[in-house]
Amino acid sequence: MSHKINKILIANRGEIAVRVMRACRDLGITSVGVYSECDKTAYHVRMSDEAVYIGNSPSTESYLVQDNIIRAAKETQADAIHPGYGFLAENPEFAQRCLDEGLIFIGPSPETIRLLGDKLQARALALKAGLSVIPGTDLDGRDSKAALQLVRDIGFPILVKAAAGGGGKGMRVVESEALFAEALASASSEAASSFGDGRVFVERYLKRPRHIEIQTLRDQHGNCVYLGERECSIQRRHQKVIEETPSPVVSPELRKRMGEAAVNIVRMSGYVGAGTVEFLVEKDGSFYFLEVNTRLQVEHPITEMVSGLDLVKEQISIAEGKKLTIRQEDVALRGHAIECRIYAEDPSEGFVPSTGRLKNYRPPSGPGVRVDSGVVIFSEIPIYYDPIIAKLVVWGQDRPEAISRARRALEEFRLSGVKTTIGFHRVIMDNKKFLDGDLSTRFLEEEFPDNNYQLFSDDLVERAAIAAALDTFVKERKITLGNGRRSRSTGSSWTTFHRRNNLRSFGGSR
Amino acid sequence: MSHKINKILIANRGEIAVRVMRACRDLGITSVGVYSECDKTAYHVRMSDEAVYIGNSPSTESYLVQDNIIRAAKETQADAIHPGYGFLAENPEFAQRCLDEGLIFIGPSPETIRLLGDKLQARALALKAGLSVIPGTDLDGRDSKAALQLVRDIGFPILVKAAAGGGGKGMRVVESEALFAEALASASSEAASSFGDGRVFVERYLKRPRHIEIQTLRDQHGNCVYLGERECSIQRRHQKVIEETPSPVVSPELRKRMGEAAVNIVRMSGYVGAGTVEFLVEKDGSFYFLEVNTRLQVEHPITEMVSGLDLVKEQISIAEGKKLTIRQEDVALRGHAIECRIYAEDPSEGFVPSTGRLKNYRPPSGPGVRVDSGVVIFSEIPIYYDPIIAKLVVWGQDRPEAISRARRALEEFRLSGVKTTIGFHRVIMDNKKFLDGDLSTRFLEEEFPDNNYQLFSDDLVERAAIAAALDTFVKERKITLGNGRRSRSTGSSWTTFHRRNNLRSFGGSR
Amino acid sequence: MPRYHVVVDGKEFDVEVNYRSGQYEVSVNGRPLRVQSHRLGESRSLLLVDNQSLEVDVRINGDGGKIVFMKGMEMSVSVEDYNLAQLRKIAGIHSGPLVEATFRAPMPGLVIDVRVQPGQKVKRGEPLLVIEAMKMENIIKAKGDAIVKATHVRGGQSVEKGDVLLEFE
Amino acid sequence: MPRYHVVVDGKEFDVEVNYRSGQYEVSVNGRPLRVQSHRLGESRSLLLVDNQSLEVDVRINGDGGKIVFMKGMEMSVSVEDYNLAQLRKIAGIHSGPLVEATFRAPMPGLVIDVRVQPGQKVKRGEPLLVIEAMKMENIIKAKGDAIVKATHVRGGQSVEKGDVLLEFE
Repeated sequence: MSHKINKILIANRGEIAVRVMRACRDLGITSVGVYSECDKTAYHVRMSDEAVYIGNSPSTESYLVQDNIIRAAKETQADAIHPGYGFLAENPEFAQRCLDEGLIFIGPSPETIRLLGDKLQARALALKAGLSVIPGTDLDGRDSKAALQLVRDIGFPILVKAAAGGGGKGMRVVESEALFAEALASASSEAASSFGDGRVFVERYLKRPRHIEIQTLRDQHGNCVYLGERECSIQRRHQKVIEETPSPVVSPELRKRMGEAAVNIVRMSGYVGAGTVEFLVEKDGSFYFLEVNTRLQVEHPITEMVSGLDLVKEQISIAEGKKLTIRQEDVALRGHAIECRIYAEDPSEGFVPSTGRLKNYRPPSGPGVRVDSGVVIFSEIPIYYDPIIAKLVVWGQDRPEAISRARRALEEFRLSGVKTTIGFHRVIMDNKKFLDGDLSTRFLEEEFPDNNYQLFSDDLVERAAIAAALDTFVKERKITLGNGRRSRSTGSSWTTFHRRNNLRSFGGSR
Repeated sequence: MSHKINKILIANRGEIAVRVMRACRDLGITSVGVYSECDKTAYHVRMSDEAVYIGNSPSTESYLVQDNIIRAAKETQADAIHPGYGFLAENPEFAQRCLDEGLIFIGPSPETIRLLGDKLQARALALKAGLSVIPGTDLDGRDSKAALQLVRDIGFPILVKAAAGGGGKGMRVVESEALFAEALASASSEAASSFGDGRVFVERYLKRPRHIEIQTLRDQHGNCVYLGERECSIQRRHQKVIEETPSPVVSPELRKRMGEAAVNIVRMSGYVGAGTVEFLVEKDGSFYFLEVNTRLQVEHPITEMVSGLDLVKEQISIAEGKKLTIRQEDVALRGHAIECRIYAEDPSEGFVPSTGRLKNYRPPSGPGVRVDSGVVIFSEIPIYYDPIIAKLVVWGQDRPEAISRARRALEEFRLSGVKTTIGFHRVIMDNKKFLDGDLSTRFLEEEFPDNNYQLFSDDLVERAAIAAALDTFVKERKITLGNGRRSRSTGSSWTTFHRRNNLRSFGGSR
Repeated sequence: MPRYHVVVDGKEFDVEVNYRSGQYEVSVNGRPLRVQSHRLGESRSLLLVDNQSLEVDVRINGDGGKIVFMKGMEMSVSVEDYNLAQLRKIAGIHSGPLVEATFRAPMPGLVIDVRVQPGQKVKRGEPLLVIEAMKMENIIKAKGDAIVKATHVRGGQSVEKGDVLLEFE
Repeated sequence: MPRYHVVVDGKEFDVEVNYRSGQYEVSVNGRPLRVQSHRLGESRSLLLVDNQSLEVDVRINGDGGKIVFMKGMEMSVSVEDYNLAQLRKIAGIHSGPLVEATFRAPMPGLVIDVRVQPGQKVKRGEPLLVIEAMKMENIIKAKGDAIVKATHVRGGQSVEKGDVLLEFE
């Protein structure tokens, strides 16, 4: 059954709201943005066709308030809701609420979200679908002694994980028995406060695995394809920092095996829409099911760059009940794509969030460069939400070309006012292990222990000294500088050129 | 013989200088920009690694002064010069000068430039290479009577063209005998003043041809490929406005025939580098050789979007003496790309140039969108040079997707301070003939006689009225508006929503 | 309540504006609209009209009117007091931009050719002058039928934007 | 000629600056450089050092120093009079940013946990506090060895950027 969507409310903010609005524009669908108090003039509000206020700045009073979102959809007569990622994206109650209100929820069914959102159930399903899982166990209802015994059987180090949720919340690596009890308690309490569900389970902790995920699409008619993998091993605090596709280690044969495994679990869960099946992959190519993310991923653009597909348009088309127009044999992946997540964080201070106003903001452009921004010049970065401000996505014919373009684009960024991870990405693009494609989820802690990295070249440091000294000089002397338009007072290089010898001698006596 | 290039001086300005600098960055090559007086703080200067002043604002005192360019290259120890397009790009003396000074000129040899730059010689060569040319003749040295007789044999309407140069200069369409003498004189004088060569020739004027060109690459070792076509029929005053690839009418078979014809003439002229062979194509698929452009074309990015190649990198690689890494059978063209040239011109005033300062400038982004800009926010658009300020390049899986993305991107542009062709492009993207792919070089004059087109929807016109009235109101009342950061005075939509009925009645009495 | 006569793109609007307890009350041709306007810096603002979002940049035009930039395009807008405009209409005085008796240079450039002479009748669309600017020859055509009164430039002369080139009777 | 002691990223520079007939004369650690600086608006400028082009944005830092933005990155820079800096060095007074005896909130947020107590010795890298901001728990670690003198916050408390959280002896 096919139902044309005419207006979509995007229950999100920032770059992903803007991203979804662009797909709406391409499809001739009216987009409705929602905004909290501090987002009144946010970029996603400016980009939306219509915008509705939904409450105070804290997300618990706005973007997470189902009533307000539903009311905004009703007021604007939207016929569908796109949840983006985060906020209500993987909330089965919200998905159900949309259905009850006669709204199309752009994502899988509440049942599927619930099933796959519970890591224990998802794990059981994966086993049924013939996938390998990491040795581990549920700890529900066990006393601490029984739990410890189960954990001993698995062997340390182990990983404690929240049964609900994701994104590193409620996750702890435990190296030895002595630390187990405390880690269990803190993971459980963090899980309870974050997801309202304190259940945790434990798994063997793989030492240096890669995090590789498969993008899938499945329509309401049961047609399903996989669109290659994304290597997301570069993480800190279980948050992805850089993603790329193809993975430097996935052969066509491994891609096929992982893709088919992903399609299996997606089919068995009754999944409809765009989904991502995450795996941990070991050196020998063995891969273990991790979880299914029942939403659009932050890093979806790299798959778009190599596949030529627009994943948000595919999501909408599937939600309309249309059949996939692509079959597995049509999937053609070209070149190499890399995403660098630009966070408003201070890498030199352990990535603490950096808030403030963007006094300058000019993203890079040119061949092979796409920037999905959630901000524009003069945007305020509020404290209330995820600190991602933009995603730099580059494409190249091959990995070296993609990396060289990432370098170029990172240096081309002009941004003042908040600290960001741009310089940090620039350092990674020169890291030998990264260049060799020698990655694991421990890459960052191994390569940059204590956040120790050289951000600035000697040349750049000297330039900063000159710029700051000139600034002081000008302010002290109140010299009016030409703005390049009218001033002819700063002279030409030709004259400077001929004056060079004089200059040499003026400072040469020291 | 291979010679690694380490530093390239870009003898150009604006978007093409920026474009070449980006390729240099990707290759790890140092770029040297040059700038005139009014370009001191131009974007291309900011993007260059090094920058050298080369003279006063008029291009005849800066970008066209060979001595200054060569001197800048020597001063900065550049080993190659990239001429971009326009200025010295197709000047054989300059190419020769570079060689004499031991600099690599990134482009074909002076002999090739000279040969192909002379339309009469190029025409003769095309005939020798087995290409069809439009019936026509040289008028050199004939008296007006003899010339008129030759023209009668061809049949009116005829086209008078300068033997040298291009870009519509010295070109006249003559509908009847009575107008011939005057057109001949004015074309010849314009050609003389523009190119220092008053020779003209005449051709049969094709009524509604398409302008379709083939991109070629040929290395120093004789390897040559063609990279599909570009349809450039949408022109005004013989200047391209919108280009796309593939052409809506070129079949794989026609592409192969045109491509092979292009390769033939490129080979016979001894061409080295990236070149473009232009054809006029009639409804029945017959195609006539027009000319070879011995430089990078403005519209090269659309070929990059579908081929995945970086044409500037290919140019540099060829100039280094490297062999092409791609063979004809490897050329895979994917999807559809469209370029809209954004000129600083007023379409409602017959496209007169619009100069001034960009008070706001925020180019679009997102999936399938690339913008090659020559400007940034606060840039000054000087009077002295080509009015192109940016090129919007969009890609889609097919033509409809590319067009929908062009629409979206055009509406996403934020630009204040000068008039541009953005709105004009937006109109074309809704034109029925354009949507049908029913194009010819007369498209614009047939579809928009007297520059008559509806730029603004009724809704948008009403919004402008409201915005202007509010602006007047605020200035008169000196109301301080919140900037969205601190102000809580503008209320929320929820309160507004509940006040709706009151509002309805307040104005309902009129 | 302030009321304005607004002309955009040849279309006339009767716009009433009020500002009460932090909220605009706007009615256009008698139709009330919910309007919010948030400043984005300098002359730019985000306009929400019945929830519909639009970024606008309102600047002063050279002719005393305003220029509104939206969606990459610009519109010339004139705003005047509604009652004054009504009075003017009754008095038969032309409202909106006047048809200029003087023709000014639309851009700086070099006059290549002057195609008309004083006393000459010209029709709409007939070429008046050729000006070279930004490397292009621009043929300036008559915007309506008129009689040339005087020419103030000749071929080869440089002109600045706004210089008087021709006068019409 | 004005002479400055500049510290960037732990590196010290002796920078002399003069402005003569529209031209900067700059020497860095005695090495003369050809420098041009063109304003790009507000605090941004285009710097040409021996032809090398760089866009910089120099702003005031909270600590009284400057912050220089270049190539998408930022550097903290302190600039002081060269002679003053020399005198201070002779007098043995620490130049450059002081190691703070008070630890201030690096961002606004919610204090989740305070991991230290007054009198406690902490080593570099040891966790001091956990602050939640932007949906992330951030563990604030000691930047060096120190003894905690006082704690001014406790778990559950909201803090603004710059609030004093801890004092060291």
